Amino acid sequence: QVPAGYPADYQKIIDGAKKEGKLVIYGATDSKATQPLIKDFNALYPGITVEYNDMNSTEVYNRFISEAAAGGNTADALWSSAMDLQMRLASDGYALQYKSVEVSKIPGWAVWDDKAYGTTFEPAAIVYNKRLVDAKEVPQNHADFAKLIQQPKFKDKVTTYDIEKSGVGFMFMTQDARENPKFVDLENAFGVAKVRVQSSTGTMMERISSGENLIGYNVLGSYALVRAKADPSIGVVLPKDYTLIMSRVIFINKAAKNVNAAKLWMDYMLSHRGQTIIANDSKLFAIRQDVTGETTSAELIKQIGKDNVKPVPVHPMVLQFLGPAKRMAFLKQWKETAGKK
Amino acid sequence: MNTLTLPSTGRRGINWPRGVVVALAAIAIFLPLLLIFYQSFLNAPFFMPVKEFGFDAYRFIFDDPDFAVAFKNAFWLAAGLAVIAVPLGGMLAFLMIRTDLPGKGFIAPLLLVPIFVSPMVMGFGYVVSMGPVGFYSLWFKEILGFIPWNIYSFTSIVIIAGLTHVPHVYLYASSALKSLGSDVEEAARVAGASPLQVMFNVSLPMITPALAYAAVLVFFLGFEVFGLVLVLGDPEGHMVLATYLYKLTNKLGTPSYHLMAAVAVCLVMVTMPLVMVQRHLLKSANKFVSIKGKGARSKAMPLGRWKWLAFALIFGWLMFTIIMPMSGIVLRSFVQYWGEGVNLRDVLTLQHFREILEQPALIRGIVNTVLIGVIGGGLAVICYCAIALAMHRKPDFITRFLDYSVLVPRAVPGLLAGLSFLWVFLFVPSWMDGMLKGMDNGVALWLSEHAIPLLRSVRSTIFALWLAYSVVWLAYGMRLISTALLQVGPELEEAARAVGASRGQVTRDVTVPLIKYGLLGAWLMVFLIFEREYSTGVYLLSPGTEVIGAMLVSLWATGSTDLVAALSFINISLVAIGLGVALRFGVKLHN
Amino acid sequence: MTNELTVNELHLDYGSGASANPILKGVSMHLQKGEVVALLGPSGSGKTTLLRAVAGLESPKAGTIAIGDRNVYDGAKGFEMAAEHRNLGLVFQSYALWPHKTVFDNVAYGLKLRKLGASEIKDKVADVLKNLGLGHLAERYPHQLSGGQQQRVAIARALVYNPPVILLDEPLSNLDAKLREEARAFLRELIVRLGLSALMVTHDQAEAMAISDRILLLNNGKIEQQGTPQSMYETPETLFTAEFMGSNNRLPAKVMRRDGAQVTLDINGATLQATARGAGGAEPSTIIRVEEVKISATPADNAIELPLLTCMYLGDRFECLFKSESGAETTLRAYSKYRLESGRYWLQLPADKLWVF
Amino acid sequence: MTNELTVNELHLDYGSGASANPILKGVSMHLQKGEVVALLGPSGSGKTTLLRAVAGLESPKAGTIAIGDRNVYDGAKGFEMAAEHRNLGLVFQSYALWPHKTVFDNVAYGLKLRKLGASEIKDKVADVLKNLGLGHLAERYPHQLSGGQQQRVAIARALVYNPPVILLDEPLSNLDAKLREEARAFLRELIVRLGLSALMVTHDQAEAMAISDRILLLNNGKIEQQGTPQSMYETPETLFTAEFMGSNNRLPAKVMRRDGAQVTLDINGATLQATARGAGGAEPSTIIRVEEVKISATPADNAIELPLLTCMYLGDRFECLFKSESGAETTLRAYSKYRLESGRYWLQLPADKLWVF
Ligand SMILES: Nc1ncnc2c1ncn2[C@@H]1O[C@H](COP(=O)(O)OP(=O)(O)OP(=O)(O)O)[C@@H](O)[C@H]1O
Ligand SMILES: Nc1ncnc2c1ncn2[C@@H]1O[C@H](COP(=O)(O)OP(=O)(O)OP(=O)(O)O)[C@@H](O)[C@H]1O
Ligand SMILES: [Mg+2]
Ligand SMILES: [Mg+2]
Repeated sequence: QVPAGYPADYQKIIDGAKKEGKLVIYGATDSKATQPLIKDFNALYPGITVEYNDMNSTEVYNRFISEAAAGGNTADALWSSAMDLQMRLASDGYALQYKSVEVSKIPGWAVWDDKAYGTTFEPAAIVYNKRLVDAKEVPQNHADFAKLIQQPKFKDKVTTYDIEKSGVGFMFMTQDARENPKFVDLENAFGVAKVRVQSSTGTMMERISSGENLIGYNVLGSYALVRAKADPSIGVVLPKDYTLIMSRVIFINKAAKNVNAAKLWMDYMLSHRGQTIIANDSKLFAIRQDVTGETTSAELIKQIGKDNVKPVPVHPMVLQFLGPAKRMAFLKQWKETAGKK
Repeated sequence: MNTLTLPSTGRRGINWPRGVVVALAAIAIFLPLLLIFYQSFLNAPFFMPVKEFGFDAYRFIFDDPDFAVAFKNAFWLAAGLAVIAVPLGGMLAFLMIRTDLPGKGFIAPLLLVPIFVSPMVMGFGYVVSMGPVGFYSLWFKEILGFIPWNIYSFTSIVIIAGLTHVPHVYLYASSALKSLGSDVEEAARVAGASPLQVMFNVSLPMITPALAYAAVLVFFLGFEVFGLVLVLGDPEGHMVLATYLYKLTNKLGTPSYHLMAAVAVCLVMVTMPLVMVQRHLLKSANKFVSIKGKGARSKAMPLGRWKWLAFALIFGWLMFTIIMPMSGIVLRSFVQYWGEGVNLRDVLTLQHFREILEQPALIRGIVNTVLIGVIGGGLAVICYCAIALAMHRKPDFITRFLDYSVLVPRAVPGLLAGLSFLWVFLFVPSWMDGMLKGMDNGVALWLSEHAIPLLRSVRSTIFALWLAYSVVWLAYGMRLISTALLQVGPELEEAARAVGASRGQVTRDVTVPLIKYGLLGAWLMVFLIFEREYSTGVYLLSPGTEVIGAMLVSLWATGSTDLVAALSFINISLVAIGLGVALRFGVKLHN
Repeated sequence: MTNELTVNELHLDYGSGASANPILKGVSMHLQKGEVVALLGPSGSGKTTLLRAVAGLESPKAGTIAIGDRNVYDGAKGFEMAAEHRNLGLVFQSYALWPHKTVFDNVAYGLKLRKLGASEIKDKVADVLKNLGLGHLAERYPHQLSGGQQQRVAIARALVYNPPVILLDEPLSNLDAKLREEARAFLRELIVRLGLSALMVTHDQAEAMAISDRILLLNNGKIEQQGTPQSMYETPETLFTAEFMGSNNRLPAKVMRRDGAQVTLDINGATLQATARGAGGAEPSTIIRVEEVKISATPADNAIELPLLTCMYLGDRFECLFKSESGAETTLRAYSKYRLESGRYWLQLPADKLWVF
Repeated sequence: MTNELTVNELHLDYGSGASANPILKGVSMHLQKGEVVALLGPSGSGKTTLLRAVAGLESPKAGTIAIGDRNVYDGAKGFEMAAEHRNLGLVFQSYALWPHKTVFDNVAYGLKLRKLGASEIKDKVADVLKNLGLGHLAERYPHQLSGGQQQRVAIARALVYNPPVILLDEPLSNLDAKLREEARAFLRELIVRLGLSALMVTHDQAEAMAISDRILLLNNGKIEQQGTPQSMYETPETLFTAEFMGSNNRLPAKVMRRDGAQVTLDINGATLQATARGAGGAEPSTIIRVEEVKISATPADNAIELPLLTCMYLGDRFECLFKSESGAETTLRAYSKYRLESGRYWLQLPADKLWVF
């Protein structure tokens, strides 16, 4: 049962995967979001047990390189939101080169060298407390945001990622520095507001919801929207001038034991069927434009305009800032202007 | 009549069981530490083909101003924690064990709460209840017009850490007090000392050894405090060594093991002298503290007019360290959202519990946690018991060596300890494999065919997790058991030897049955600790072996604070029920 | 003379409710100024408990305790003074010295609590230590002292603040047999010299007799008899007292005739005269002190004839055991200055010392 | 007769290296079959240590120990047999009964270790328990027994496998004064009846004399003197032995003339004849046993005249204290059957009992 439109020799991969009967994935996406995907994958290809290891992105990295070096059992595929760490592994030669059958449906920036593929399209959003922030005050773009948070009301009540601790936060902020011509203003505004930094999305949103903080910057939109559904205190805006987009990167371990199953999984994730689940059940924003729904790239682009969407490319260039010297310089500058206490 | 002689065994000389126990313990303790030590002198992960030997890592961290800040903070945190927890723990023990304090019955089990609730959850509870918009804070704001505290300040963190570690000290102090004859205290009372004076002039000075041990232990735990600082330290950017390690990962883009290892080595180096100081204290203190006394007889000391003051103080402590944060957690688990301007009655929900029940992984996590606590805890107690017996009444080099060793693993932050255990499970088999490849005798072949795959597969079982937990908490568990062992009169064992029992038989037939209740108590305590532990296990978890501690962290990271609260609530309730049952069936809290 | 200590109808239970275990069952006693009273009794009779109740370390159920004219416990009013306010001196059997304090600090502690000036404390402590022959040991720690020295430190500690009454719980029982004899003479002399009133617990009747002006014999939570050592030893009112106060021979005698205090007995066929003592129970018991039995090689008055079994050497005398070959088993112990040759002897049992209870 | 136990030149230190503290300094002794030997000495003299070394619970430094003809320790060869293989019976001062086993199990344990059949064990245990009068207590736990019963269980446990030698460490010291006297007679009788060889530690010379065939007096890690109770008491060779074995008066005497064993003394102006004993040191000491002093109201031979200070009642006799008013302080204790009236008395000190060391 080769899916429609796949080449005929795809059956070989399916047969191989069936024989392997197992697939090990290390992922940084929580299992609640992954569960529907696995269920559907199993429905499509019964007989392949998917062993999904839920950890944080640093753990994915640490565990994988240690295991790879020891030559023991390790993951067949790695799927993580830490684009930089994923690209580092991929460009260090841990990734298998495999041209997905779905590659044509994925934007070019989301595929690198047929090794690493972006799977989601998650915006960096501004999140605010609906009870305590007036609808009129809600900023619609970066300049407004910078202006707003300098008001006394927001002193000590603005939050964002601690970019020294959070990889995602760091990545967004460096992209901001490139995309935003007035980044220095933004940094200064943070300094005026005495921004409170957090190491995870969860703490940020909890504090915004409770009113301890009023507004949060660069919060991962996918999580924020899910939360906003259940929590009427949470409001989410995507900045109209430009919105940064992050994509969860998947690649197959070059030394994978269950390489066929891994290929099958990757193709499935990028397929229309998989992307629909990602969008509608996992709420992680489908990257494929042919998937429709609330949490899809198509919908996002419709809202903000094609030109204002600024995806972080799945490309070793995200590693630019991984060079220790550059990284330290950026952190130092950030701390001196925005993070000063 | 003829003398009945023993069946001759002829075996004499080396004490094999002891040798095996000591060797295994030494391997379990030092193998991971050696890896860390080795790693700290490289400039890349030790398993990478390209690496250089050198002091880069040390140079880097010593140049890094953050390290200095983190180190200073960690030191103050640990010192402050000890300064708060040790006297309070000692006083609490005195009040609980020796006096007619009202409400002892319900205070005793409550005291255990901070031991089994993960500090991260605790911190979160404080945020919900006493944070800037916490409900106690808002309440105070209504009355006073301002909030009289700032839960995020470093001082608050130190105070909270100190107060939540009071029970650890309490455990040691109370078992020391129990084995101390009360006649010395009565002598002081008859001489005219009030209960307060008795406590400060007699009881506490006499249990100095136990307090010194507890002080060193909580100092170690102070260096290791992570969850609390993670939750409460972020908003104002307070950093300690454990969170600095976390930061290091991101600082250079990729995790930098050599830096983490260097930090860990620094920690071990700092704590080593401390262990020595404590050993010295113990030695000189032991000299003149004679724990004898007729024991049994003691009437609770009447506190008189101090009674209600003492009760109020303890109640205040319970309020602050248990009731306030716990009520925060409970509340959070039953509401959709909360905060300034929210009427809690409108947002009550059971949704979070429903969600948890829907997730098989979470349920499995609960089951696993209970299992690792109950079964793993039991096994750990057996191992601790074996080690304690290896040290029992053998004042020789090996005992001293073990005595120093057991504390060392606790000096390494849990996360790194977990990582080094992962390395052990990964690389030891592959090195052995490499070595065996060179030889081709039968034994080597058999080993590489059977033993090595076994070693490899161990890693992904819950055994790996258990081993890591057991080693990290070795000092804690050992002390519980050796206190029990101390109470076994040597002549009971000597009597058995005199009638012809070998060492092994003495241990089996006399020593172990006599510390039965001590072991049960230790089991309970180890259960509680394993229940909350997570950082050590992060790298050793795999699907099917998840535990609540780790799940809480990952839920926290993805923003499901509601689930964190609900899961904690379930976990705390389960443990509380289990505790209740255990206590009902006569397990003593401590010997 | 005034009573320094008065105990009235004291009742004390261990445990409460259904599991209550009565230990003291109505004990009354008093201690006069300058008097040394020994609390004597078998193990478990409640001696320590009574002492501790007086000190305030146990809570009685009913009765009263007064020290001088201060009421310190009154069961009816539910009043109980805390131990630290009773101002008594207490010496524990285990000494209970504070191991972390020097001898000086051990002794000085009670004075410090009474807020005396440093120089005054120094003088007083030096004084009492000198008095007890411990002057040169002030800087030592308890573990550096011998048992006898420790005991004296414990006494010094209890004396230093001049309590009206000093309570001692088997103060000598931790000492060597040899030391004990010296210590009891020393203790008696000290108490008398300092004019103290003392209540001392012991289970050794020889010690009690040697040291005290008056003995209270406790039996199972009640006072069995009290009086001077001599009256207790020589005119016991009960069998229990008679047996407890000395070494006795118990004889399987049949009462043949009673005539007031005069009793005629049949022992192993011999007819003897004896004296009735006490209230007289259903089953009369006949006893005589070992030292009252006189050994005679020739027939004697009021005597029974028995063969010698063995002689035990006691140093200053021999303890000889006589045992009948058959019939009701009669054994008799008697002291002799010399080792006796085996054979049959007449054991004379003076009628006024052969007691029937 | 064969030696059941032989100890030769045993040396033992506590600690090692610089901090080594010699406890036994060359002790030699033996124990013959069927003999009861008491190890007597003041506290800290090393009695327990010697016993424990024999049992194999302490490691000596040099010397030899043999049980029967098995060498169990040989310092020269570095051989040391483990305690469990020595096959001795050991009774601890604290009894050391295993609280988690019943009386039966406590006693049976040694047999179980010797792999006897269940029924055989049952018989043997029942037998020994009956022998010790514990038959009905087999199912009790130690804490349900009285002190005396516990002591007998401890003995039963040590006897049940018929060890060639049984070692007892102050087996009676935990008992009440009253009970102790009975127990020592029982113990002696039991050992003799079962034909055991026993080595028993005690610090009470009266107990040692009453119970043993031979006494070893230990002083500071060395054997001071050994012999039968009578020879130890009556012909001590050293001052230490003389003082330890009985109650003595020590007199401030000046030696005026020595003539072989005959010594002429000057005590407070009076001239007395005395006997020299032992090796004779630089500073002669003069002692006499309390019971050898004879009180006379009229002038007597070889006597000194002293005023009576006080009489202490001891029950069966009085202990009277005489003290000179002035000059060299002379105090003398003597026994009297009756309370003496105050006044001056002549205290007769028989020349053969007045010893000069
Ligand atoms: N804490 C307690 N709980 C219950 N019963 C007790 C307690 N302490 C003592 N007893 C009991 O009280 C009784 C009296 O004890 P107490 O110590 O007063 O006796 P004693 O005359 O001092 O004996 P000894 O000579 O052995 O010291 C004993 O039967 C003892 O078992
Ligand atoms: N474990 C030890 N370490 C160092 N010295 C010890 C130890 N045990 C005993 N000693 C010392 O050894 C000496 C002899 O002790 P031992 O117990 O043999 O005396 P003892 O004659 O049995 O006295 P007692 O009559 O008090 O039981 C004492 O001075 C004691 O202080
Ligand atoms: Mg008592
Ligand atoms: Mg001893």
